[in-house]
Amino acid sequence: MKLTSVNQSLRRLQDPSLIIVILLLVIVVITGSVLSDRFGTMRNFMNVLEQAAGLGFASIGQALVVIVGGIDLSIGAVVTASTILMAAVVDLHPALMIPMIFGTLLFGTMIGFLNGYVTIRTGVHPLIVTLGTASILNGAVLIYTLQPTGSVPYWFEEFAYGRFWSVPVSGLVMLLCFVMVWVFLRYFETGRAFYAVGGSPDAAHLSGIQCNKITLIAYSASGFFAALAGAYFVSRTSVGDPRVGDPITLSSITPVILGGLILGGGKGNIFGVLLGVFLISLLSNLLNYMNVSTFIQWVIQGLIIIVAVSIYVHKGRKL
Amino acid sequence: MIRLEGITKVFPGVKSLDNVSFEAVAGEVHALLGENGAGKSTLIKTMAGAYTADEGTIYFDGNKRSWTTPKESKDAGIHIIYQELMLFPELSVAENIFLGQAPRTRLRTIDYKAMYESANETLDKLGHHLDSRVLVKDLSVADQQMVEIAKALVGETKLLVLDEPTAVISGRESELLFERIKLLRDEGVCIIYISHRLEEIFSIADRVTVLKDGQYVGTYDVAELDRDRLVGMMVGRKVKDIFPPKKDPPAKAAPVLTARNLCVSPKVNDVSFDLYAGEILGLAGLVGAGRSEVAHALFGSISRSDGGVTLGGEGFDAPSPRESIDRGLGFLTEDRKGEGLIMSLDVSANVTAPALPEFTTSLGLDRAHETQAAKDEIKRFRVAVPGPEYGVNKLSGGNQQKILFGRWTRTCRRVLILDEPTRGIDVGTKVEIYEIIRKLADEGLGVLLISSELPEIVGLCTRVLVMRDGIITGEVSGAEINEETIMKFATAAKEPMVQSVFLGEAT
Amino acid sequence: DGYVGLPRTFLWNPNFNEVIDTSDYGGEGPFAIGFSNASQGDGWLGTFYHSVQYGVSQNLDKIDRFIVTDANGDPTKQISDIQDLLEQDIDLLLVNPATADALDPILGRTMRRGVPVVTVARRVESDDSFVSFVTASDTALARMSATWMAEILDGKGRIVLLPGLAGASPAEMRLQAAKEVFAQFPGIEIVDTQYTGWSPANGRQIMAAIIQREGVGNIDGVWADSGLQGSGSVEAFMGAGVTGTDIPPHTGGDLNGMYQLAHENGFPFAGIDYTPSIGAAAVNLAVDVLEGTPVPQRLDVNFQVVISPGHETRSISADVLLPDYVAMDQPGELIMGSGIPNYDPNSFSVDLPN
Amino acid sequence: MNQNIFVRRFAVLCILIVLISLATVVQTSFLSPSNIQDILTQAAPLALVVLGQAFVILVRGLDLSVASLMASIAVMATAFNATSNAMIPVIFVVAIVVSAFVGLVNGFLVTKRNVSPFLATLAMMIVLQGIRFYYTQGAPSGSLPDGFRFLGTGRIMGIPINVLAFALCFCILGWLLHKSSFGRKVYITGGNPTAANLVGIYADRVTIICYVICSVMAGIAGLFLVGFVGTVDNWVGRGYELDAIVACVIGGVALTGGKGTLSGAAVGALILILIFNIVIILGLPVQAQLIIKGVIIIVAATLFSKASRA
Ligand SMILES: Nc1ncnc2c1ncn2[C@@H]1O[C@H](COP(=O)(O)OP(=O)(O)OP(=O)(O)O)[C@@H](O)[C@H]1O
Ligand SMILES: Nc1ncnc2c1ncn2[C@@H]1O[C@H](COP(=O)(O)OP(=O)(O)OP(=O)(O)O)[C@@H](O)[C@H]1O
Ligand SMILES: [Mg+2]
Ligand SMILES: [Mg+2]
Repeated sequence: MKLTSVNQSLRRLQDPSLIIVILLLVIVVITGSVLSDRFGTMRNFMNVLEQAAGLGFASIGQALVVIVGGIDLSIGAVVTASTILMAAVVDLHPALMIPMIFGTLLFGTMIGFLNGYVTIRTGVHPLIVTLGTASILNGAVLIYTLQPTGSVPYWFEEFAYGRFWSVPVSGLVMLLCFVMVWVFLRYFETGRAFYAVGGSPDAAHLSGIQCNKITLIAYSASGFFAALAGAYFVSRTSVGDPRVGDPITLSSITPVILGGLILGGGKGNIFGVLLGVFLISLLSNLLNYMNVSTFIQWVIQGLIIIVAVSIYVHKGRKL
Repeated sequence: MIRLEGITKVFPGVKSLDNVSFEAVAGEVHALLGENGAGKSTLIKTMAGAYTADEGTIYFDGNKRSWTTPKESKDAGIHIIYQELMLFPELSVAENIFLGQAPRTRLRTIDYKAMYESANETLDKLGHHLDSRVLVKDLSVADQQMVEIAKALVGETKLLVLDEPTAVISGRESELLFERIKLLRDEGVCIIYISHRLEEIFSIADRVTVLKDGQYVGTYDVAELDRDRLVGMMVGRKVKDIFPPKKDPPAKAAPVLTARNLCVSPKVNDVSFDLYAGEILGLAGLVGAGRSEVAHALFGSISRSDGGVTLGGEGFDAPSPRESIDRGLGFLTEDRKGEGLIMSLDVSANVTAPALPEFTTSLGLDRAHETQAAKDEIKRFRVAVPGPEYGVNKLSGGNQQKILFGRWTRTCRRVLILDEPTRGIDVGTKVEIYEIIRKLADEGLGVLLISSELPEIVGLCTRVLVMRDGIITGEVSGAEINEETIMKFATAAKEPMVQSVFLGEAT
Repeated sequence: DGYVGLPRTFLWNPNFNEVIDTSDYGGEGPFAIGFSNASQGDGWLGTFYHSVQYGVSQNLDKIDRFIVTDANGDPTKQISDIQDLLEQDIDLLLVNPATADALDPILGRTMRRGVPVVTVARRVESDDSFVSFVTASDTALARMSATWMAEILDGKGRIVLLPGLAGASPAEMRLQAAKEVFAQFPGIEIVDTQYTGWSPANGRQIMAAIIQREGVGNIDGVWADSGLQGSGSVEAFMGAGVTGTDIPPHTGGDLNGMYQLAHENGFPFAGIDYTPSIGAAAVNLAVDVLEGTPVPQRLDVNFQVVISPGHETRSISADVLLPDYVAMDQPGELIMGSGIPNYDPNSFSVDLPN
Repeated sequence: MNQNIFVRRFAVLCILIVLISLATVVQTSFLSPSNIQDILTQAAPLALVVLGQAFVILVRGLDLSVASLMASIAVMATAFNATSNAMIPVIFVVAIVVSAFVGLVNGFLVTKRNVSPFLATLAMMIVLQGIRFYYTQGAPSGSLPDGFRFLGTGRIMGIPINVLAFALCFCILGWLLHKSSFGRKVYITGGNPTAANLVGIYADRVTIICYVICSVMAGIAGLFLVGFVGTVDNWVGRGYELDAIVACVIGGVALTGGKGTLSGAAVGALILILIFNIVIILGLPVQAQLIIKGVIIIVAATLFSKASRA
């Protein structure tokens, strides 16, 4: 077992894209610590961990879909819809807080399942399918309410702001999710099948893997984690917000790519995605410390994507 | 064990199985024989539920089955080694071998330790030692084929099908594979074995079923057969009727194409030869020998790492495909769908693709001219197609291939490279194509013919180069050209044998 | 010139505006102020930010650190921004909330941490989430422009409402206030209400579509809560071939372009700027808080009522007449009421603490 | 070319006809010349972007940076602070050059660096956005020559100028794609890049040119949109990137490359604008268009994927 895991980790390190993201992380941390005495503190890193949770949840889902060779552009819409659903219902019946947490997660999972189902049935490119779903969801939400609405009990804020021995609860939950997904992908047949399906659907099919089942699981999971992100945002803002999800869709892709997954699927380690999430969050945190305008932040983020992805040239261009 | 009755499978353009019945029993090695495109793979894919037959029924273990997915047949105990590698490059060797049936720990998680160990054992049994932890993408094609085979040896298998497992391996490895197969047979496993190498059939098969152009020819005990009858049944006519009479090239003409120490790292080393106008030069070898790379390197579609090439006497180094085409080189590629045709376009667009400049006027493309050109080729090669506006994706393999011939003969003035020109084509069309090739040579083209079908090489070529692992291991010409000699070189030891022909110029 | 009396809302607001004792926050300068800006996404916000910087530059002796973050409209990022600001031990948090509700929790926590919060332009729900709220009163602004619209139409006509960014509290408050007013005039029929995101582009597209539907002559007035989309609406009418005084009465200030259109065409027009100068006012109030000077829980900043000549109504008279206010020589994108002496957004720069 | 494309054209037209008849039922004056003019005027800028996007999608690509580019070009135009209309040609030239460069970079990343189009153009989108906002500090404040207003809203013989501009581009690009040998190269490259290289077509070159075309069209569209809107803001054309892709898909240009026509894409753009108008006409809240749009995307795409399978 030891030998194996050593060997595994070695192989993981051979993956150039992982080296890149780790390198970038180191650079960010070092520059930060040099430029600001407050950046390098545990307190701050704990804050970043807390702030990263939302993006983290969304990226896990995105990663799972990307591994099976798809892409999910409905994540933002699901996040939004979840916040509205949760906050609106709980506002009317505060007693339903706990059930609604599960209700929301179920809702997200169902939307994801729908995405997967349509993709399989129609053979339409997932990019289009999920774009359609997103459009429909957003439309429905915005017709229901244009402004932030609803509320949740005060104690629910603890999910976003609470600390467990100075470690943010939300951050812990995120890390837990990453670990669970990693174990799933690495130690369960179904998890390995994700890579098979993403790597070569035809071969997977002929090898007796139920590609449709795997695809459905992936998209459902994506929906689930989007809803989880939604719950996080509700507890962070205490309202349902009809726009909160908009930036998430695209920003959920960045960490996935930085983490060494490739659009087209079949490859990548979920921990790479975690590193990607940290990189993005630390970067924005650092630039806040350096009092750099968001506009520069955009430029830097874009450049990082280009650099990271084009340093690691992979075979076969895919959408 | 398995019985198929009246199976018919139609693909757009081809009827690849026509009312075929087939039966194999437990404890036998049953060979499935037929030319390229005879329908062997289709038949087994139907067995596996990868294709659903248009007509006919499948019986497995005595009861009627109608699989809709490969999973069902797999669960029932059918394991198939497909012709194309079914491997996942990003997963380790062990993970590929045990995909879907990995050893579990008490927690139902994958037990990697156990998996790696038993994977190594399985490979050792095949006499093929490699670390089962490495990723499959880092393996050579031959190693990948061994992994593919190893998959068959794990888990419960009642029916084992091997579709051309030895195409990329040879010698010792095949021997060990055959031992395994015999063991399994004695354990009562039913084995269906597909190969183009007749000697293999004779060495391990008990019975053989022959398919021809998707039709069932017959099932025989190997004991009561000899080689010629077998070939006769596969091909359906006498060999001499298939191939046009050979002609030697016009004597002592200067070579139209010369290659010296051509290298493509890492797959091709020091390939040197001359090609004369009017001759058909064969390039034989096992799949993976590097022949396609040679062809690509000559054509300029992959870059040469070393070596000098001349075309029509002038230097021809580092050309682009465009330049090659302009200088009269044509290259009909191995993979019709992947590298040759543009499936989304119609016949005329496919024919004129390399010669667009010729059809471009100041007003843009001259459609009338294009259509005319396409019509000519259709007539010339007797392509069965309604018209130039017809989509190539709806043509049969043979007609698609003719379209490609049409494409290249229009532009090609000096040398035509043909990589597996008859793959997956019915025998009738094959004969036509052989005549076409002959005719092109007679018209003064130098033809370089790459083929894995030895009969083809033997029947057409006046001279044959044999490759193995990226080097030329031998040249045979005239009377020496026969399958045995060629196979000897094709599976020969690595070091190049002295090639008297080139000693003069090469050094 | 213009109106210099007490802020109208202060005069009219029936509720008492309690004075907050800030002595617990009071201390010795110089101070560190963190400014969490919602966004600089449109012209108004850009000028508003300039006004904030102007305010800081006026207090250089008292402010030695001034840290800015910009959430580009994303409340969740703004929460993170605020956390990052707090980590840099600021003495006071000045915030322009992206949305009213979403920031309540984090601002509450900030206050409980002992860091005073001053919200500007938008307030948040609960009173104990901030010390003071600086505004130019959306309610008053909308009530006056709506009243003018109703009266210029003699209380009857078919009008279109073009509110700003759906969900943004200023837009919602103004819309609500306007509706209250129009409810007083049974003759006024609201044909359609469409949010415009304070974008000239949307304003124009939406209005063009509505004109198509209603037919050119059948719209008697357009109430826009800002000239940003108001100008788009006027453009739509001109695009449909309606020009000059044929253009129905419009409202909406802020954008010089709107004033220019109104001045050139001469249609009845009432413009009220939601003055970006609240930025500077907020900074000054923040300094007061830090010095322990008592501050009102709600600080109203004056605005000017600008009306085209001859179009004053019974209850709404002009503080300034359009010709005296419009800056014809300035670009249309200029935002009015910055309160910065001879303001030019391009060349604007002030020296700030590091 | 082959009957798949017929099926496509037919499907698109069906959707178009349904929408138009729906609109005319609700509002009889819908097909009045003036109304048609208005709709075309609104559709023109998006349609311009769609023309370019179609080229990229035909070569198996995708360009998410177009909207960001439109806004950036618009802002750049104001940076001249030009007042005389004489500057307009200059502005156009500069805009085209800059856009072309952006397209070049996109194309380079996609072909030479093998970055997936989605990412390359996504990154480009973010970078442009950052530069733009940094330059304007959030609030663009230059001014444009009045001539732009005329370009955006003016008419020649009753025909809106930007519609004329679209017609012109449509003819040029239509000739390029459907009549010239370059167009054929586009279809070959999109249909089978490997084969393209093997028949002596420089697939990478073709692809890069397509990205350049796309960006240039976006730049031009940006200028016309500014002219149409009257004032520049940093989000001019926001959302056009996805709308353009959606229009192409609705119009039958397959994301898998090599299939579809320019006219189809243009119709797709028209359909999107119609959805917007119809929602207003029906007196529905603007948001409702999102729902309709979503449904139509999936339905249309499904039609085509069925069609292309048959
Ligand atoms: N998926 C497919 N679509 C269309 N035609 C097909 C398909 N698969 C096989 N064919 C056609 O069916 C015929 C039989 O193909 P098949 O692969 O079964 O031949 P084979 O006997 O396996 O030949 P080989 O010895 O080269 O493997 C060929 O003409 C081939 O072109
Ligand atoms: N058995 C195989 N399965 C899948 N791919 C293969 C196999 N053998 C070779 N290839 C790949 O197909 C291409 C052509 O094979 P290569 O040129 O190496 O040998 P070759 O002598 O051309 O074999 P072929 O008989 O296919 O022409 C190469 O990219 C090689 O990696
Ligand atoms: Mg086969
Ligand atoms: Mg080959």
